[in-house]
Amino acid sequence: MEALQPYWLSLILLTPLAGVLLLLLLPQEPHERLRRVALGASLLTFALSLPLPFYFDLATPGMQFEAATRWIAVPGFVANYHVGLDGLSLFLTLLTTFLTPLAVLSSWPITHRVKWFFISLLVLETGLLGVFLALDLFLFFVFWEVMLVPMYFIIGIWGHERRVYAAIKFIIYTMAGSALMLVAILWLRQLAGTFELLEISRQLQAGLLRLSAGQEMWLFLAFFLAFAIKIPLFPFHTWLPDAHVEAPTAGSVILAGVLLKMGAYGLLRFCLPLFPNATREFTPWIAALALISIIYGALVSLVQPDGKKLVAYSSVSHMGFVVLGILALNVVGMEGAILQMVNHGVSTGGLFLLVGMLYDRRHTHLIREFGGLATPLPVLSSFFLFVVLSSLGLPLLNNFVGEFLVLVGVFRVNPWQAAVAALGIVLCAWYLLWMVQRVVFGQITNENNRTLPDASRRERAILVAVAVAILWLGIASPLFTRRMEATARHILNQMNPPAVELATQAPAPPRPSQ
Amino acid sequence: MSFSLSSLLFVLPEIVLSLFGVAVMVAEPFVRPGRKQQLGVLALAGTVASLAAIVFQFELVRRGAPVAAFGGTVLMDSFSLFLHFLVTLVTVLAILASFRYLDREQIHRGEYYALLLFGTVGMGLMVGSGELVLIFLGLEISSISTYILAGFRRTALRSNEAALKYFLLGSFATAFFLFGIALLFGATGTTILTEIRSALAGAQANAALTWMGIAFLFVGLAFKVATAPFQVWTPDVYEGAPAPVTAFLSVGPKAAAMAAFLRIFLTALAPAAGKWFWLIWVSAVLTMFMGNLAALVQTNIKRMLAYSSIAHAGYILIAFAAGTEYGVAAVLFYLVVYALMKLGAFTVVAHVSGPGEERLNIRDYAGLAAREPLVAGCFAVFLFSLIGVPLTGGFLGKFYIFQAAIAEGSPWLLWLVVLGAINTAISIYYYLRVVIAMYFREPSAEIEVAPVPSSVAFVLTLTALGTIYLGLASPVLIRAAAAAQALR
Amino acid sequence: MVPISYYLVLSGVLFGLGVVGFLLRRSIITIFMSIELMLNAVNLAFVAFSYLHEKLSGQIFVFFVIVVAAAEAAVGLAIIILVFRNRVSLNIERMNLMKL
Amino acid sequence: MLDTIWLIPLLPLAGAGALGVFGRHWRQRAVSALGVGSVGLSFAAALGMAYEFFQQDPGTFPRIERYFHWIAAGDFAVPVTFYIDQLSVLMVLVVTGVGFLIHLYSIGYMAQEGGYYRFFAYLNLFMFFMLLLVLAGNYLVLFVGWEGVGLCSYLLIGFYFLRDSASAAGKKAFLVNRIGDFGFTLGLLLLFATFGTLDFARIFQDVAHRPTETFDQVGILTGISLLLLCGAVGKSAQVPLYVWLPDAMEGPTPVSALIHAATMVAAGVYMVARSHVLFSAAPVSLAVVATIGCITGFYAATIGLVQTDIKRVLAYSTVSQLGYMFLGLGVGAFAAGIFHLMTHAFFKALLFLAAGSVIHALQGTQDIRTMGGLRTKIPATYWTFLFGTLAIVGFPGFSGFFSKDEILWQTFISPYGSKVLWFIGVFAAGLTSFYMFRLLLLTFHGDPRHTPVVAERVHESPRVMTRPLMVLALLSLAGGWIGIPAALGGKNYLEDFLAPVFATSRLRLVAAGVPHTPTEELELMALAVGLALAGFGAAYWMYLRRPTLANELAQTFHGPYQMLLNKYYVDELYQKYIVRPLNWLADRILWQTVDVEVIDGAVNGVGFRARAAGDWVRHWQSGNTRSYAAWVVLGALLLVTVLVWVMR
Amino acid sequence: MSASYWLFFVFAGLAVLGAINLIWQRHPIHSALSLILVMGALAVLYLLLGAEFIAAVQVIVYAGAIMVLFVFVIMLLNVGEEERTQWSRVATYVGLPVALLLVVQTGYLLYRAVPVVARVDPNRFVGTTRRVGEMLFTDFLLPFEVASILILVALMGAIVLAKREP
Repeated sequence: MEALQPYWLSLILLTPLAGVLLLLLLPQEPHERLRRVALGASLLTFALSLPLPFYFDLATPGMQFEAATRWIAVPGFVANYHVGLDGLSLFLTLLTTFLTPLAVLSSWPITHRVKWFFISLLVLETGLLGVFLALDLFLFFVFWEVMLVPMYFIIGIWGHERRVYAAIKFIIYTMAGSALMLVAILWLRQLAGTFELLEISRQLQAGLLRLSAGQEMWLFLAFFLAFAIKIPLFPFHTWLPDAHVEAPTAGSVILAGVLLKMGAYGLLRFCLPLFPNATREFTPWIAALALISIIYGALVSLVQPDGKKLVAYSSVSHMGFVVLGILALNVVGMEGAILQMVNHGVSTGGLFLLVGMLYDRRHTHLIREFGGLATPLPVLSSFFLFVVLSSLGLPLLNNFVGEFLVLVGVFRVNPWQAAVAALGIVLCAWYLLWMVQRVVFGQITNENNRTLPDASRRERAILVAVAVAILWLGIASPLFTRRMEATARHILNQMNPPAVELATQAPAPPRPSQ
Repeated sequence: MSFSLSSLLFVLPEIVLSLFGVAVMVAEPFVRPGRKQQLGVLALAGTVASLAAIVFQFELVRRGAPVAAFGGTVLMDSFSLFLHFLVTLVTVLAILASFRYLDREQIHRGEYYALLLFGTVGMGLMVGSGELVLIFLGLEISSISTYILAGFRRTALRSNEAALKYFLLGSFATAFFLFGIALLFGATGTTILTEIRSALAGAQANAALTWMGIAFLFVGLAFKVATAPFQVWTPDVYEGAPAPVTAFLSVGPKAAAMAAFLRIFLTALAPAAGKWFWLIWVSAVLTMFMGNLAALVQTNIKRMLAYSSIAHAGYILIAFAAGTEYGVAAVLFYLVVYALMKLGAFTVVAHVSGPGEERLNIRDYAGLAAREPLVAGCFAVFLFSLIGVPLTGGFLGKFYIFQAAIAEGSPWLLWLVVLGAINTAISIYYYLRVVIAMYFREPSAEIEVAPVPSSVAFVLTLTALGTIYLGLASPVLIRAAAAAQALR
Repeated sequence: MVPISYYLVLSGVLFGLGVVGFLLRRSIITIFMSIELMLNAVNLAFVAFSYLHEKLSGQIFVFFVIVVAAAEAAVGLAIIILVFRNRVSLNIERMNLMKL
Repeated sequence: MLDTIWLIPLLPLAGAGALGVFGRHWRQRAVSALGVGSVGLSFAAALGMAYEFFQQDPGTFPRIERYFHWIAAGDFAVPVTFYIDQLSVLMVLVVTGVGFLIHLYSIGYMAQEGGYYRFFAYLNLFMFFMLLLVLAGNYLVLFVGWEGVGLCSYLLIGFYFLRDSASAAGKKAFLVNRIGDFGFTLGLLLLFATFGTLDFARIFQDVAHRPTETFDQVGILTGISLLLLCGAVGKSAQVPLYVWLPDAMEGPTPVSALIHAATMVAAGVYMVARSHVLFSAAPVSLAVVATIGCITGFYAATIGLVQTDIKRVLAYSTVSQLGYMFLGLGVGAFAAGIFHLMTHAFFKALLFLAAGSVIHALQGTQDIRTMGGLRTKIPATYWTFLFGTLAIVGFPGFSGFFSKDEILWQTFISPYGSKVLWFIGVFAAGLTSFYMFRLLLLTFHGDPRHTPVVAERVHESPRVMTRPLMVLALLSLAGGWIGIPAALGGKNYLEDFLAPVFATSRLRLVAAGVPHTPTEELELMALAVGLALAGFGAAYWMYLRRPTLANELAQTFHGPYQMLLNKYYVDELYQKYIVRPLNWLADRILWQTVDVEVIDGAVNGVGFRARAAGDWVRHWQSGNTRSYAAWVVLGALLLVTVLVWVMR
Repeated sequence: MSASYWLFFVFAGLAVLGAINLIWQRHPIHSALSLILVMGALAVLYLLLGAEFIAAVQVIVYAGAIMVLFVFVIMLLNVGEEERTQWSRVATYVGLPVALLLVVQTGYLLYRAVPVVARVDPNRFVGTTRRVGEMLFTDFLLPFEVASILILVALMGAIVLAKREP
């Protein structure tokens, strides 16, 4: 492993692409083979990512498993392929590799252009992983944008009735957001002279690079806008319900499970360490948006007639917690936020999987079409309830830990914010349980539901995986938080302005740059 | 100034092309109708030979040959060679893309190829000349060739109209261009760019004449490059011209004119850069917005792509406005990328439009992905590249342009980049409309599938792969950067 | 002695009249002639500047302009003939199949 | 046993896990064996623990068992710890003991129901969480149990999920609890922010040793205790969050017995008692506790007067009794509160189970208006029910008498109590007596009012059900004898036993106390018993002697009667002023207006505007060459003008 | 007022009048004739500026060849008076005022651009055919050759476009 370390992340990045290549070579039929290949590739990726937490050094605040090589080199424009992993990206990477096989498995019912579906999905996986692993701003942006394309196709081709509208809204919304981030990246590059993230933060730390207040503010805002749309924060969230509802199950799972995390990831990776002063300045406003998101998302979820949309809006609410935790700007809140990202990925991913399974049976998401499913579908219903309980923050299940840590972190900074956020938890229980009541319990109101088949083996495999993850995250959270600790502290340290004497210290170890 | 045979080497590509052009003309009567493709092959050979000649010139320059001949009017610098290569390559692809089209439209004639070759000669002169009159002549040759090519579908009213509008407005703009030359000549007493530069720098030149000259030159060049407010002709002409001609037109002459634009403004008019910077700035903004906004509402794909060409000219102007070596490199690189994707896109249009160019509505692309996966796939690549999605040349090109502008350091350029970014966002919508049609929609009616001709497939594959290749890693970028140094 | 500026003014006026003609007239052929008028104005300017700088190159340019004018005339008139044949009209305003 | 105390909660958890995952495929007997067995073992372990506990020197307690870290982030670390002291030992015994009996009873009661395995899985899970709650060594672990029992109550109330009312009631229970937990959560956060830890031991020490003033300047302790109280109010069904408990009767009767009477609702009482250090340091909170308790006790009793569903009457009596416990806690009589908690667990479990037996006998009838005369048909049930009733009304000698009396007496004498509170409490006791006897008389005495079909099939419950009833009846009688007040010449063993737990708080209270004489206590006691007897008399008069009187009274006082019958319309008020407005706000304003119209409208508006702009721009492209030329000329003129004039 | 003034003003006046007539007339043939007048007048002015060769070319090529071509085409197509459409408000209400402004401004600027002291003496600087020819075949050889390509293209284009389909 020692010897392999520099190549490990690249290997993880390339494995889905290898799957893509294999799929390309295969004929359109039979579907079963294509599915197995896709599943194999995604499982292999997952397997490859499993050693990461074990070989991850808890004490290192910086990047591990780093690998760097020159990519584009023109005078004045040097972009590197530079990947690395820290406590922040570690679990997001794992989350991605964990959810993708589930997404693949959940896509068995797809029969239309199967080959291209799985190709898109695997390309998407590489793109997402790249976003979390890239340490070069250029590389980051490339992954950030590129992953939109497969997602766009997934929504647009394999989605539901209003898929076209949803797809275009999704891509324009997010691309418009990142357009300004591109400008900011370039500007930052201009100021720092490099695209290397680590180099830029080193310069900032050492006082070699000083941003004026105005520069910092604009840079921050440009980055923030892109991230806020991805997260999504109120009022930039309206792409999300449409995209989620129209996307096929796998799309929703990845969208909610991983894609939304990119925004929060960006905040942590870029906004906080690079623009600490601007971050502090805008914290009250963003926290206000996060709070609005929490309450607003919850209230709007409450009245959704469409189950998938309900889950989508609940994501808005949950991601509000993540942002709030980040903005607490203390270790507890930040770890809570990171953990909550993972939790939300698993739980909401699970919910989308379940909603998707119901859709596979009835071809509708409308809550009123269901009712009394516990009778024909006991297993599915049990898992449904389980995942809902996890989502509404029952202790010993995953979401509770994240949310509570966030609350602890936030309370320290601003008790009122914590109070409002806690209100969101109450509402969360309301809308989720109400949905459960209408979907799972009661008499069967629609005769079509009486004869539905219970979870198949494939579906059980998916659900068991989700359930195990939920329990594990809920009970053994220190296994996760301990690996985030150094990184969280590091980010916060970076936020404290550089002392002048730091500048006189010996330069940091050489980084691949220029 | 004495004439030596060796100075002919400076115009070797032009000579080659002209000879082949003449050869095509001469051979025309001897080739039976239906086999005119042989003439195309001949022309292709000419362009390939010309490419070889350019490579040879590269080699010469590398070995230290002088870069100027004919009294500084013809240049063989890396800038010129880079663009020579580009415009010739464009011609190669345009010829290939035309084979089947001409058969299909029953307008297969040798003159078509000859005109393409001569047009390339003109463009070569534009990019390789250091003197205004020669540039003007090159411009005229390429313009006149394209006027004719635009009207090549003689029985099609739209084609006629395109030729007519192009011709009238083109000549109109040419007159302005000429007047500009005259005024600059009046101000400085010379038409050689380097001399103009020193005259302007030395401040012996008459200010009013200079400014008027610059203004009129700007009109002429901006017209050819199709930047606002002189872009008006573009959509009509692109729409009406035969699709492969549009492909050629939107790329070759535009690149050549842009090269001339750069060379004139950055070499001769560099001392006045502080002033014309604003012209470029405003023009860039107007161009981007007009192109993108108008493209939003188009239903005719050719016209939509025409507006998109305008918008892209605007992006190019961003780097131009930077005016640095870096900016020029960005322009050059972008021109290459742009050439590939635009050529590819119009080739797709030419192929899909069917006999008589009947199917030009975006709706006609519904279900194309299922009917013709290769064509649709390539088109998607071009469209994504036109948007500027990473891993395509379009992204890297735009990135490079934006970076060049920001690297210049002026806040105005930063704003320009911001506007460019906003425009990129606007543009997503209309490009993706086509993708939606191709991939997300089912065809409204049964359309018989014409097999993709091998030449078209070749062009598409080449341009698509090229587009992606340019987005991955790019020696072309380095070449462009090197070429840009020639202007300083 | 006539000041050179008079010639230049004349050139400018003629050029402008050409522009006006282009804008005013509907007949393609007249419009084309307006363009020729503009070219002539340019020629005058060239000759005048040639005299001003006492450089013969200005006159050479005029020669090339005339060549270009001739070439344009040939092509332009061919296009006009083509258009007229297909549409039996020379009104520029009717040539609006393509718009918006 | 103390070292392996983790076994006590873990056994039921294992049972729950096994039943939940595999139970579906097992036979009923295996399910009962595992479900009851796990709790039985747990009870045995608890007994073992208690034995060991008494062997050891009380000074070594509280003893804290530490296990793994459950949460650790930054300086926020929560290990799983168990806190063993007199209070938790007592609670564990009560919970496992009563729980075991109810499990046993359920074998018979649930035998015919579907989802048998599910029921036992839930019950076992509930035991786990409840034990976790009472054993927890810090507030967060307590919160786990706290929420866990909430979950189980949700699951169990909604056990008959085919009934919409059942699942709605389950949801309501969970949500109302959540509202309380909202406060509780904030209380935890404030606790952590104040003390930097959530450990009982450290917090209590800190409060005990730090001068109160350091907190009270900002009323932090008051804040903390009030927030914690929110949770307790929710869990223990106090005003205004009691609304879930009556609805919770939708669940199977053993569930009502176990969680909505004996254990879970006591969690709030337990928590307040556990946090006595905090509460006693915040007199305002104590006063609030007492007031809420008193109001609840009275308020619920009034509603109980007119209810006709046997379980609902019991439910309101539960709320009312919980009010007494809160009253006790609120006046600083923590031990008394716990005492009542324990006796209440016995007699209320008994009452519910007996009621279950009645329902069982009548094939599901719950309306007491259609009962009557069951005394002879199901004697075992009758006698045990009678024991329970006597206990709850505070008949001298029965357990309820001692505990309730202790509370009332403490209310009377405590510096935190008052005569008013005492009076209301006593009055409520009278009401209790009335409605309990009403219940008893209507159910078992008089003429049978049920339909002949039902009458034919009335039968006594199987032994597996009646035996637990008998055990509980015994406990209801004798359970109070460990706390006979000194005034009656007894010795309050329980108070002495719990004394070390509440030592710190007692110091504070006794210091402020006023001495009273035992005779006074006896007088008051007599008054209370008298009121209880009056209640009995009234019930006897109204329901046996003059059966029409009740209806006449209802006619005469139609308004108040309806109000009571409809539980003061509180549910309707919540529905009308909170739920529906919120729904309306979310639906009409937030979703349909803000989301769809405003934000999406703006987004689409940008798109629309861009297209409109495009439409405008394209109109410059009129297709007319002359216009094009005009643009060119305009451009040229502007260029020249700008270059020559503007930028000179 | 010397003769050169007279000559200048007379022919300049003719040129301007011709130009105005060119744009005034509705029938293309009148315009063509006016244009010939302008060209002729300009030829004289070229002579005044000492551009002999150009003056000759102007008459021979321009007036002689090109304009004949125009007239020929007008006759060939039998073009009548132009149609009186008024579809471009932009051209009328924006274009024309702007064009007039352009005339005024350009005239003014050009007038101011060259000092009035620079006056024309036809004998001082003469572009004789010989000198022009020499220059054309030395310094401007390349453009000259290039011009041939231009002509070739134009020829070919004219044929391609105008010839009737076989």
